[in-house]
Amino acid sequence: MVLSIARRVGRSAVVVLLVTMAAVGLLSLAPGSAAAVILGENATPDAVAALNASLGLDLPVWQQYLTWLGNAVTGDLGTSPITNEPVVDALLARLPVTVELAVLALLISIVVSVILALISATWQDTVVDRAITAFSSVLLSVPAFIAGPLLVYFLALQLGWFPVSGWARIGTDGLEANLASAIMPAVAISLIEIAAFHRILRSDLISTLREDFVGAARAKGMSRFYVMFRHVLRPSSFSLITLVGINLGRLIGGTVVVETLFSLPGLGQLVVSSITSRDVISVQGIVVFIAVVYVVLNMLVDLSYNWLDPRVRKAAV
Amino acid sequence: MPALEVRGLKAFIGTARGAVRAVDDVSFSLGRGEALGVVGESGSGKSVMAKAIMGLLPHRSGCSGEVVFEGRDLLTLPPKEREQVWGKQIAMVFQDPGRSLNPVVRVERQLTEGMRKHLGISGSEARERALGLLAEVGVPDPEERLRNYPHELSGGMRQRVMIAIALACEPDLLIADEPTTALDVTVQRQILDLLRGIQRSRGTSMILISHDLAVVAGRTDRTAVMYAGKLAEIGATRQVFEAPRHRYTHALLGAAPTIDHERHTPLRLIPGSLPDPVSPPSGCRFAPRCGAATTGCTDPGPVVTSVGSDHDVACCHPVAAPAHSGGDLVDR
Amino acid sequence: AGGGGVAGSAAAGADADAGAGTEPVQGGSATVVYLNEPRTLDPTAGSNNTPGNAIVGNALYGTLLITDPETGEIAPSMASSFSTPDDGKTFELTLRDGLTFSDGSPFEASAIKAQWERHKDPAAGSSYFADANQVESIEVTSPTTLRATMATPVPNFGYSIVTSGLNWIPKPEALAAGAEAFDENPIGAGPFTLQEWRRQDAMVLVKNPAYWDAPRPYLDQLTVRAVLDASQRINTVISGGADVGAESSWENVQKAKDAGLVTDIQPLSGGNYLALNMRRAPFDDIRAREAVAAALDPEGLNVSVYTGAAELVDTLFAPTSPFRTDIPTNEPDPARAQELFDELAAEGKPVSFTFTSTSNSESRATGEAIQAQLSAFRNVTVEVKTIDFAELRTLQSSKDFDATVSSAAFLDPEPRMWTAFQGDSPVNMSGIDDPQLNEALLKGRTSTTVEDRKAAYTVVQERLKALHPNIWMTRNASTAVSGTHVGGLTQYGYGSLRPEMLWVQE
Amino acid sequence: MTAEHTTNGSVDTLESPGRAAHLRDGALLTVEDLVVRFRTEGGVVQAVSGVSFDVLPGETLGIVGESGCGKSTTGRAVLRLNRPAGGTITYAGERIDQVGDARMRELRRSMQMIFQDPVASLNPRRPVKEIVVEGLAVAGAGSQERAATAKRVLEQVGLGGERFAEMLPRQLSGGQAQRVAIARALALNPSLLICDEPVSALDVSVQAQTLNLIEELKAEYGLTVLFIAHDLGVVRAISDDVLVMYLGTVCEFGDADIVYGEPAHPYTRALMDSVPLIDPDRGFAGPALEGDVPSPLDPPSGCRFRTRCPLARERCAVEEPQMRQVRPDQSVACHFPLVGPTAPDPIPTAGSTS
Amino acid sequence: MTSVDPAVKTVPAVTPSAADPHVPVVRKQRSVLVAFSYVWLGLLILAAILAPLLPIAPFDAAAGPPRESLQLGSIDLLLGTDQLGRSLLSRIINGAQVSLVVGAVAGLVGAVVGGVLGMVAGYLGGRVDSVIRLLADAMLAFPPLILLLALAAVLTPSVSTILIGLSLLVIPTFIRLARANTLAWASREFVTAARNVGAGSGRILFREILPNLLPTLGAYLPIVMAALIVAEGSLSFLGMGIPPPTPSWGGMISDGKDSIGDYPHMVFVPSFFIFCTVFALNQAGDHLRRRFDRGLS
Ligand SMILES: Nc1ncnc2c1ncn2[C@@H]1O[C@H](COP(=O)(O)OP(=O)(O)OP(=O)(O)O)[C@@H](O)[C@H]1O
Ligand SMILES: Nc1ncnc2c1ncn2[C@@H]1O[C@H](COP(=O)(O)OP(=O)(O)OP(=O)(O)O)[C@@H](O)[C@H]1O
Ligand SMILES: [Mg+2]
Ligand SMILES: [Mg+2]
Ligand code: NI
Repeated sequence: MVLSIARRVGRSAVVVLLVTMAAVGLLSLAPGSAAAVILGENATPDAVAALNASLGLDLPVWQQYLTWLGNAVTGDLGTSPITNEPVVDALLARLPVTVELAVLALLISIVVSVILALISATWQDTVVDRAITAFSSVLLSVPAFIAGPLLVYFLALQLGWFPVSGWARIGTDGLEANLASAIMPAVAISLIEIAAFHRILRSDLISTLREDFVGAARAKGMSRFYVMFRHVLRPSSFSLITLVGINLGRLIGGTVVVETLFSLPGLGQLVVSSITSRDVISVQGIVVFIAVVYVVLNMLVDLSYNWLDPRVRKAAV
Repeated sequence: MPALEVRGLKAFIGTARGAVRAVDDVSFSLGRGEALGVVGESGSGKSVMAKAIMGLLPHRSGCSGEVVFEGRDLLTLPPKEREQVWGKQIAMVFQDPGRSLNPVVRVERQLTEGMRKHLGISGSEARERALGLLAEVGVPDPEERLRNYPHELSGGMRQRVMIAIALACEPDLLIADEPTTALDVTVQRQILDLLRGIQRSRGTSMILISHDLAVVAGRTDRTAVMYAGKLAEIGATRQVFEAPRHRYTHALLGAAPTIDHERHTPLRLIPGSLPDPVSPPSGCRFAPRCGAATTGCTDPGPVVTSVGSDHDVACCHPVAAPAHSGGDLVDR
Repeated sequence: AGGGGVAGSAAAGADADAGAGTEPVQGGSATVVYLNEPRTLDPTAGSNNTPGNAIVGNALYGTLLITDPETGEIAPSMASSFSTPDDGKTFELTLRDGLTFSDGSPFEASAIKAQWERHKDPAAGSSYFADANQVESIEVTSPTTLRATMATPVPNFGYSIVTSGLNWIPKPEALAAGAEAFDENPIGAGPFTLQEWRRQDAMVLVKNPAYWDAPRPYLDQLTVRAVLDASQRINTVISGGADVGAESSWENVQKAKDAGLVTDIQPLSGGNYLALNMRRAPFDDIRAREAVAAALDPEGLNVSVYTGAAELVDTLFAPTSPFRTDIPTNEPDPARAQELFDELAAEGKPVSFTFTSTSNSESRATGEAIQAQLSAFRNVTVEVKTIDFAELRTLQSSKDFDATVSSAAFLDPEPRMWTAFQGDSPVNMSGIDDPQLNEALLKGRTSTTVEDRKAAYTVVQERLKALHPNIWMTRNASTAVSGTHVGGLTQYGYGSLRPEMLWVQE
Repeated sequence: MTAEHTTNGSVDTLESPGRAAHLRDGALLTVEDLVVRFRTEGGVVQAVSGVSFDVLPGETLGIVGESGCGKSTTGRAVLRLNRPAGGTITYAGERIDQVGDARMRELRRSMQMIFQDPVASLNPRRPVKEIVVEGLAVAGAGSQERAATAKRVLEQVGLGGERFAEMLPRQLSGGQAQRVAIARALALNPSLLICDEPVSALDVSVQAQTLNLIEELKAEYGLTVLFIAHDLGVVRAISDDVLVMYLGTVCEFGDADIVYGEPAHPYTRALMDSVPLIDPDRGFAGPALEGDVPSPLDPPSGCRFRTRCPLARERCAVEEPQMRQVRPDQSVACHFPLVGPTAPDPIPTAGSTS
Repeated sequence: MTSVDPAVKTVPAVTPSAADPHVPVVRKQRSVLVAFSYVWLGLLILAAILAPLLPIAPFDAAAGPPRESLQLGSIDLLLGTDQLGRSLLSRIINGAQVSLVVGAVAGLVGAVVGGVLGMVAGYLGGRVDSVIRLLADAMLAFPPLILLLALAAVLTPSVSTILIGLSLLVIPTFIRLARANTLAWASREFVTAARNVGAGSGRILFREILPNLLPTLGAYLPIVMAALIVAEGSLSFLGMGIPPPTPSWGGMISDGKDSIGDYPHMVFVPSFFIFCTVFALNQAGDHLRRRFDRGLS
């Protein structure tokens, strides 16, 4: 057990290492440099070179990487040369927004998709099921950048229910304002997820419904809904959990479209601004962070299998 | 009054190719406390019949006829009332105990949920009863077992748990659909003995379904033989096995090697295979494989004929009855 | 008041349709949305214009000088006087008495010297290097006065200050504490002080009680937020999610007007233009430039990109400018254009160029519109290349482009016309270096009478028209919008919103 | 079935050291002390622990035992489809456990296997005519030769005609699929055929067809057959010798008639007794066995059957019984065999239905 | 018993009678949708290929006044015009080229590269598997946005850059899918059977396992393609899409999104096409899966 955990952690470390190397490699190929960004339009090549040297950006890429890595393992992700903000601070400031957004979006999509999938599976192949499936196809083709403006147009401009843009913090603005500012972005993200989740859960539910134990539970006289909830849902949720894990990982780094649209101070915006200003230090920090989150989430997903399926639990002992 | 009376039961299952005529016009009755064995090859419609009686047919299926249980036609019962019958009056034990227990729910819940619903008893009462039931079906260490998940039990234990679940609300009728197919012979033996014992001691009516003739032979009062969705023969177990009249039953008995079969001697064959269940032959469905078939077998086809005090057969050219078994053959 | 002898009566426009009432209300708070967040609060890196972070600079550091909203002339602010005794060779600046930084320390002329010298340092990366570099040396003559000696006489140097970061003076000692510490706690003498800056989210500013111009600022608190997406930005103001917005998009200005918001458009001359890079093919050939100029229809661009809401640069100077002449900037002539395209193609030099666009949607739309218009002609092809922010920053020094959108908008042609079209100017995008033009620009710069300057700029216009280094498109929409409950919507310079003037009615 | 429980006086003298007692010379296949382990997430499963048996050329050895006792694993180990962890396998004088991979690939062709689940052993996406001659294709036979062989072997198993050749496995019934599997084995002209529960998935009627087919082919080609099944009746119908296994170990090995007639191991006896009879009066031949099969992850010490054995004593828990011959053509691994000098009083066998 | 009277060997089938229970027919209606889907995709591909030959306005020049709504009459104005007065119909048809190419090529490249890697990993196991899984994990853990943004910064955005970026995103998914399926198939008895007749690894991998993998990957492909078409749109939104004037559906939506209140057709026309195509691809995927996996697995 200990060994297998150690192996997993080791693997994950290698994954994270590969990811950061790829990030450095990629960005080192991009034209422009942080120094040029700082010095701007009137920069002379000499000034750029001097600033690069003072930032340590004139060294070979691998050397920069190793230095960075050395600091990173001690928890020091460096300071952005562009904003002069420590990367860790920048990350921590953005994290709550992105996490709230991602979690809220996933909650919405899970709740909606589970309900829809239960309905679809229960009344499989009926008009209801077909209608829901068609609806999920519609959702699948509505990307966030179009869902966002639509939501804004109807819910914010026409109805005035939610603020058009901006982020309200729980601490200062209160939970209600916070949720109001998060709800439309979260919904915009969740639409596609709803479709994907519905799809996968529906087919798993249907195959679980064919299992003998479902018939056995019905034969005990348990009602349809009881059986759906108590007996069918849990064994059908493996693929869903996997998908949720992967998507949560991806959303942590990937809510940029709605963050831009709704001007939310999340990781996505930080990513965009860091990349467009060639802030390699910040990008590295974000990449490491997201990769670690991803890896950890995947481990959690694996752990959740244990909880979901006692058979796995036994095997792991 | 019989416990269960099935009249003209048809259960068709819709597939892309058309309706599978899985059970096609089956009638029989089952007395109180009686054990009926149902045998037949794989795909002959045994399970579908059991499910049709329960009302648990899969999606896209149709069912007609009558299933009269305790004076009520189960097929026309509203769903809510049917749920009251399930588990409480009719219980079912399925083929594969590994698959008919929910792998992610503890034994305790699976065992008590039915009791709590039907008997309206509290969790602790249900638990008490569950312990008693487990002891009754011969599960060692019931306390521990309640905490287990199904995969932590052996196959025989799982099947005992299934039986305990079926018995939980003291049903009047127990339908066991191939309850031992997935088990080893020695364990199968234990389960069969257990079922027979329960049926005897509690006076429960029972339908025991199996494709293995031998399983049914010693453990039922009456036996029905199904072929391609139709009832070929039904009668007292002894009569069916000792003096099979339907040509199919006869052939089936001949094809199974027994434990005292002479080695290296060829087995008797039934040529051909089961007909397509979507468009089975008209008349006698066994006719295409039957050596004695004549055109009369397909048109008008056989009718159910009584060949003994408790022995009906649907065959145009029944096998001659051995001298001692008696019963007249009325051939049409 | 005012620049020495300047007759820059770029008249004007407090055309802000009167907002709430007329009597300022004390107290309250307001939210302002603008286009771009600064990367740091060091004013050296700031941009004193609408698309930049004008409001943040004004709030934190105040204004040395402003322009009179009525006349467009340089007016005093923290500097009580700014004058040149010698037609622009030297300038004398006098600070008001008793000015203090927000930490209570006195605001002295030495701070101005220190800050202006930072702008002159290439390593500081100031966008206003060229503006600051006009000053050769600075001498602090007393705690409240200083004398700036110019490299060449620039009688209208005041306009360089009001349209640049030279207008914002931080406390030098605070800057010395390092960039990170300064961003936490920037110290200036402006109407507001920084309470909290949540990057890419909001900047919360609170009233500086020691501000010199009491009872301003009226507001107790000001929240400033960048909204990158243009339509979301105006939607935020329309829906009441923000009280005030800075706008640079004509389409949004139109939306704001339609929604009944208060708008204050800074009446600027010049505007956005398509810069054609004369340093290399195909636009090193005047016929190519002329052909494209004749082919493009600015009105069509306006309709495509701004739903027709934009003001076009019909002639270089705005109607309110004293320098206005009737020289049209564009005379579309499709037949002539085709003729030239064919001619060039026949010579084996077909016009084929790349339009370099930023990832900003208007810029891309402009590129596409140009492409669409030119696709109606034979022998001309346009590609659109999108570059990101980092590349844009280097583009201006590398000049690696064929055509791109640039801007020269101004109240007074000083200093923008010079920096945009003078042969030696480092930010001369098109690379034009025409002796006649240079001479006219110098004349416009050094002359002290309106008439002389007008004459000089008439020559400038004629040369530009003859040489086609650029194709003028739309005027800049340096605009402030606000809900009707907001008063005091005031801009100076090149669209620089003055937060101390704002007030809100309950 | 009572009086013949006589003893064979000289049991012990028949044992020869170094080699399991019951192994014979001249066998085509000899397996000695075979051990197979599987590493699973739950721990190491010793699926086969020290199994020895042999098959004489042209004869049929039936292997019986409860589900999970290691029958399939044994069969597969012979073909090295599962790598043995110990023991020797000698086929026609060659040590299969030691030959190289290339040689093994050749050898496999003369030792063919029919797998437990007929449908699963056919690639669902390849037509029958390709499946049956895959072995020839691997060996590099030309397309004409392959076509001819395919036609021949399919006819042999009663699936002649173009119709079947083009079919995909899912279009076949269970019996037909089993025939295709047999045809595939025949295409390589094997001398040893391992049949792993070839009929357990089939209906009685199809089962009879298949068993008859195997008998016919055996007679025609002189095949040696290893026949694995859990159905005692089926094994009886086809085997010369029979090997009874329990939880990875051999219980009993010997001539089928003798073993069926007078089982020496209590487990063999219990198996015989648990087979339901088609006789409505008898039900079962003997008393029921208590308990369930223990987990292979944690087998009992000593004799593995002792936890369910009605005759178990202390010795059974400490000492693992070795195979020994109790009489010619019958060997058993039991401390207290039912046959031989130590045999207990005959236990009753009749009437056990209630 | 063995001789069968030939007279009754072929027996007429039962005729349904009135007493038969009603069995809901397995709806053929679905296949109408499936047919529609294939027809739609076919027409779309055809239109995209034949775009230059069709009698429609060029996609890069104005065909009418800007922002015209849908109208009958002129074929070019049928779906209205965009902000530059370009015919939306023409842009939709030409945009289909880009959108379909992006979907198909990135999807296929991902499927082929990912499929082969996954298959090799799943079958060979051990070190090879370890390395490939590590690679796939790293690719999955790499924030996709950073990858695309960085690629856009390194290479100038163009169809091929976008193809590279999107393929990179798709590959690990297919590695996982192929690997998991290979593991499942490789443990099937028929693989053992093939080994038993002497087949080597290569043969088993490509003759035995691959044919079984193809339907799964093939069924998944349309869904991935649908996702890619939408993803290309998001790139356009972030300003990293296909450079103008080449139309792509995503880009068209992104162009129109700011005027959604005033000129909704500029968003809804391309959205409708994306929807229909995504829907059709999903239907096709489901249909393929049903077709190939019926009675299997
Ligand atoms: N869900 C279903 N969908 C389609 N056809 C079905 C379904 N269930 C059963 N059938 C068909 O109905 C017929 C009868 O099946 P049934 O399961 O009752 O046979 P059985 O006698 O129980 O066989 P076995 O001994 O294999 O359990 C078969 O032809 C089968 O293919
Ligand atoms: N590949 C494997 N990995 C792990 N354990 C295995 C594997 N194959 C078999 N086993 C285990 O080895 C033991 C013997 O299995 P085997 O398949 O040989 O039994 P069997 O006698 O053929 O049973 P059956 O009658 O069910 O076919 C069982 O406990 C089984 O769980
Ligand atoms: Mg069944
Ligand atoms: Mg086996
Ligand atoms: Ni005996």
